[in-house]
Amino acid sequence: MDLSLDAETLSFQAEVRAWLASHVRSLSSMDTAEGFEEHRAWERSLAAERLSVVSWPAVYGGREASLLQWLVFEEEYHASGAPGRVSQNGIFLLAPTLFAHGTDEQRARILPAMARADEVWAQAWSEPEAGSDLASLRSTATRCDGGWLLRGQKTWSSRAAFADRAFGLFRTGPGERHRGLTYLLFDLRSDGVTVRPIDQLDGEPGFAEIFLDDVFVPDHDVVGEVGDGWRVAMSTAGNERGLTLRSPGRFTAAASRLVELYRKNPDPALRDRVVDAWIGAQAYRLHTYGALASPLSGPAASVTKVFWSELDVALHETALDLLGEVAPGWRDGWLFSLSGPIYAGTNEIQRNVIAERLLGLPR
Amino acid sequence: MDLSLDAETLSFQAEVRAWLASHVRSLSSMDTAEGFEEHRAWERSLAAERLSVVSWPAVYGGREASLLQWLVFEEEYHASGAPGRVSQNGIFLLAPTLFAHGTDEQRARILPAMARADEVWAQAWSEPEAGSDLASLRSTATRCDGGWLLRGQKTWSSRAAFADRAFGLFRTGPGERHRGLTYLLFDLRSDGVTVRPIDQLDGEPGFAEIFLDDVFVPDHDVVGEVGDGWRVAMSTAGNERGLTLRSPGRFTAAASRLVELYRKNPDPALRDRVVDAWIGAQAYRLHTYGALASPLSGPAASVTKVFWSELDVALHETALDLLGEVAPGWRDGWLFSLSGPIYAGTNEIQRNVIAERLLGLPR
Amino acid sequence: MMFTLSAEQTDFASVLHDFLKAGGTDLASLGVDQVTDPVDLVVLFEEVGHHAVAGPLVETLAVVPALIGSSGGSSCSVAFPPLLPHAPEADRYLLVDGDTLREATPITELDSVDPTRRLVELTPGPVIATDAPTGRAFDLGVLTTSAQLLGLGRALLEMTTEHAKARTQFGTPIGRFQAVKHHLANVLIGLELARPLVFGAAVTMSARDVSAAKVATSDAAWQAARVALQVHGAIGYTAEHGLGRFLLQTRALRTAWGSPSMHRARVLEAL
Amino acid sequence: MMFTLSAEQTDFASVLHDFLKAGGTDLASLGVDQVTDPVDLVVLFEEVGHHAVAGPLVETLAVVPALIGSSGGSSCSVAFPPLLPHAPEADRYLLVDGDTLREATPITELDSVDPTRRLVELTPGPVIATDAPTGRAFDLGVLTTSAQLLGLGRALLEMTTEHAKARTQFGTPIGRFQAVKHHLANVLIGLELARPLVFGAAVTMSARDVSAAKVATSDAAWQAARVALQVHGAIGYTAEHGLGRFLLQTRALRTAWGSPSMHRARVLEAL
Repeated sequence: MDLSLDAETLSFQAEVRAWLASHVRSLSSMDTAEGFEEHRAWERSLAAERLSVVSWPAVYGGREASLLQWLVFEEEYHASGAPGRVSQNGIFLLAPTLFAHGTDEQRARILPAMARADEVWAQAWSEPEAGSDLASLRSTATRCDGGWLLRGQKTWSSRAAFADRAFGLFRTGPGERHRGLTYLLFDLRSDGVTVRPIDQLDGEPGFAEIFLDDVFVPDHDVVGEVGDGWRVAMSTAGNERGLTLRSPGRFTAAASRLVELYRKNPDPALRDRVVDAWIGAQAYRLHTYGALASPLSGPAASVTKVFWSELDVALHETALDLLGEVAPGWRDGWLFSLSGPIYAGTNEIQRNVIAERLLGLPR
Repeated sequence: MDLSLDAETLSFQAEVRAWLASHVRSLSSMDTAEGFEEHRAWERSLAAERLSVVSWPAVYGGREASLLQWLVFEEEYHASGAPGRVSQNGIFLLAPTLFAHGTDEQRARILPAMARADEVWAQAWSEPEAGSDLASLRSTATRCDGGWLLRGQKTWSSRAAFADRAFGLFRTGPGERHRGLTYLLFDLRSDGVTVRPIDQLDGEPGFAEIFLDDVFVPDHDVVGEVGDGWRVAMSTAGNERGLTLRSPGRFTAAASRLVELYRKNPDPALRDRVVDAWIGAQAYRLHTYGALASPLSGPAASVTKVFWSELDVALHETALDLLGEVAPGWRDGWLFSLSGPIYAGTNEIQRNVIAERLLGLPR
Repeated sequence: MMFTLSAEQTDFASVLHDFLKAGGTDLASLGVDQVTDPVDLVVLFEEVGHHAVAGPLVETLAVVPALIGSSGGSSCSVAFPPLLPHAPEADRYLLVDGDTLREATPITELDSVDPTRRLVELTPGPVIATDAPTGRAFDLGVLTTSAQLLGLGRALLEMTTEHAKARTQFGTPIGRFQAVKHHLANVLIGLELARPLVFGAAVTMSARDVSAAKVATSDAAWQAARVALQVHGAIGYTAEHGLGRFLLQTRALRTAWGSPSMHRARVLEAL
Repeated sequence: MMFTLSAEQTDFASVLHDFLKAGGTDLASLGVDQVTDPVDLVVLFEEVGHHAVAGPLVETLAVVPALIGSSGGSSCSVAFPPLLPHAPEADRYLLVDGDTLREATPITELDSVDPTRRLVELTPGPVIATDAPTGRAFDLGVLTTSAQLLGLGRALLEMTTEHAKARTQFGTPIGRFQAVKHHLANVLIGLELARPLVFGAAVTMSARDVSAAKVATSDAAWQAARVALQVHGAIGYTAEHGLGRFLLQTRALRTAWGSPSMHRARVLEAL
């Protein structure tokens, strides 16, 4: 066993650290129209250095960085206090699906624009009656000349208020639940699309409802086979739960901030919670290093999803308990942390998955 | 609202406190043959002062004390460090059943002997295949001349290793699960009874298996109607979960000991757990005072059962975390606390009861 | 010994509940400014919490009257630095320094965890009194905040239980899943055992008991809020759903009038 | 960067597991007294815990060899007062005082939480060395105890999972109940995330990382023990069932080689 970084990774780390140190600045909330464009511009500045998608092939705007280098990038990124990634749903949820199931044409058309944030993607998974139970989707795509017509309603679409395009599952054929679904991409500015922003607890429209009324999707925006959407989407779901969406660097950076906060507001009765947040972030970091040899997928990703989401809540709760009613700099992160045990499959569902698929308990 | 004690109760409290102060002494473990008889003698000394069953009618050996006075007695009893009650299964589980469902003859024959510990009772509820699922009992009672013949096996019978008599449910008729059960009393020294003590984690035989091979029970030892045993037993189960078996005085006394322990071994990181144990015991005490007007039963008793059993574990765990590997005076109580969330219906079952019967969630 | 509410107190709770449920806002019309007995104040503030009524009611109806006899009809607020350095927004401000009571003026608005509970820093003005009963006033603030938390927790449990019965996923009401049942059972247990501590504290008004009530209600109500959000899922995370108002108020009151940690220290000191 | 076990290390774990599972006791026959690399020691002690092997193995195989080069074939024990004032029973005793190492003799047996782990107080004897590497020896004790806790937790999870599949109540395996599933999932999560901390600490051997590993494994293994007892029910509470041995050893090791609280303090100090 060896935890040291090779020379190439050390040099990459130094480059990233230096670039971030001289470029990071504070932006308005990405859940406002103005802040969204500020974040798009930030993504473009990252892309100009080939830092927006470091692990992708060079042809799409990346550096073909190793997974280890990607982790190092994330640690540096979060430690620097750099802005949230407005392109994250595209980069972390859609792109892996395109790498696995897309065509060369789709990759060439979609990925470079995503890397430069020329197109920002929203997810369109949930529907009002299908939250944890994603297989009960009802929105449809009906065959038409040269493509498909979407009808129905999606909800809890993160970023949809200001994004350009979206991806989701639609019923295209007979069959119940997991059968007869197709993975489709659509333009949020197409005719027939109505986006209604939903204000979150923090008062900002972090997600939206999308109403679809005969929205045209050309054939080249079907991902994978028609009717095979469930299988195609599940690779994305694994990524959402697994390491890509919540890289350890986010938590090690937050834990360090918490330790600093504790030093300024020491309360011995809260010491253990502070230390446990740091230990938890470190555990997740090392666990991810251990997974580099054989990346997590499926039920193993459920283990980390429960862990990081509850770590995140505990960490932010501790900060608020240290600070009391006036918690500048922590409130937004705290509110966001509360959504962690819910989205990407509630932690209750994840625990079922762990018990049934990793421990073999009966369904 | 008023938390003050009336003059009569204050005088009773003073009498109990004074008597205990001059009589309490340390006994051997009641889970040894010798200690069992020491505890029987202690019960007799209590009975001589009419202090073994203060709330019972005078004719059976009690003082007709109010529920409030009983609570005060328990607080004094536990605060004094007096011995555990070897008669508790009879007093707290069987006696309420006899008051509710027994005949005058049964009460006159059984209760005074119980109050004086001339007869110490064991419970014989569980069977190897029926733990939480008590309705799946298999042991039978078959009609014979003048009574019944018991066959089968009981297990986890507390006190059975050294006790005189036992009570339990047996199948007497057709019907599945809750139907066709009868509540019967039997002599642990009858022909056909084999008692095999089971060593607990602490190395002492706190419970036993009872093998029954055509054990005769006369008709006068049927409690309630033949075939009505489930309903008869459930009143006892409520008592087991409710306040009678675990009076608040036990926890307020233990919490005070924990606070003393903390003052000798102060560790600021454990402060909150110490204070929470004290607050929890106080909450349970006040909750019980509030229930005096309308005693708890059924699902409301499930609320307190979960609460006191988890309080007890947390309290003893905190003591062990303060003391480390060498925990004189706390180890036995700690081991016993671990059984609390299991016996008298696991806390998982109790939470189902709370959700379904108090909150009305679907079964 | 009679540790249950009187018929009058139960009726008062019902009247308050019906009034607030029907959208009533002018609590003074119910004579709440005449309430001074601590047990009655607990009854009042449990319903205030039960309906997540916003505003400096603890200060106006419980604390300031204990300091100066009456709040005189306008909304009042008060700070007890260094423990409570800031105060919720109101028409009139007081500042406590030991046993000395002063008028005060707001200077800066602070970034509150609950946007409906605006907080200000105060600068001291003229002295009103030098021997004010500040200890009892502080404890009344803690006590009524505990009662409010109890009511908030109860409301959160009620709305979440209803949601769990109505919302179906995987073809069944989610309230049938054992995980949801156990979450809600835990909330009920926490609130049920916190409640007698609040009334017990109202009877004794000792620092120990008032602080114990605050600790228990802070934990029980916040557990109720966490479970409420988790069981509601994304819908509970929207500003449109009522849950958010209860959740944010609970989070703010958990550390208002002294953090759980401070109150645990106070309990230990008194043991 | 290669944060996985080598094939040799995986093989070593298998050999140990098969040997102990078959009832083997003479660990020396497998050459365990030659193991000095911290990662290899973790592999060894995870299996020691996995089979709840009793005796002063941490002291004999990891700590004393780090202090004096070899334990010379007999079982050894060591105390580090005031932090570790007593020592598990063995043939030979050492006592650490700063960098000074002494022989020692047992005087009193103490009342241990785990009866199979007999503890004694020591009285100092002749000085053996005045510049012993006591810091590293202590950290090796903490590290290998963490590894043992990880193995104990894994065994408890395994036996409880098997029990949940086999035991039926209410006409169904209890492992089908969501409450049981979630208990066991939580155990798995705790152990899975504690594990890399132990190996990470073996790589760096820093006080911070060793203490973090001890904190995480103490909590994860004890959670495994609590869930194991709760899911087994009364059967797990008997001396006859194997569970008790694992549970008591876990409870003892949780506070052995420094309590979780002490190790959290050490982590914070190093941050």
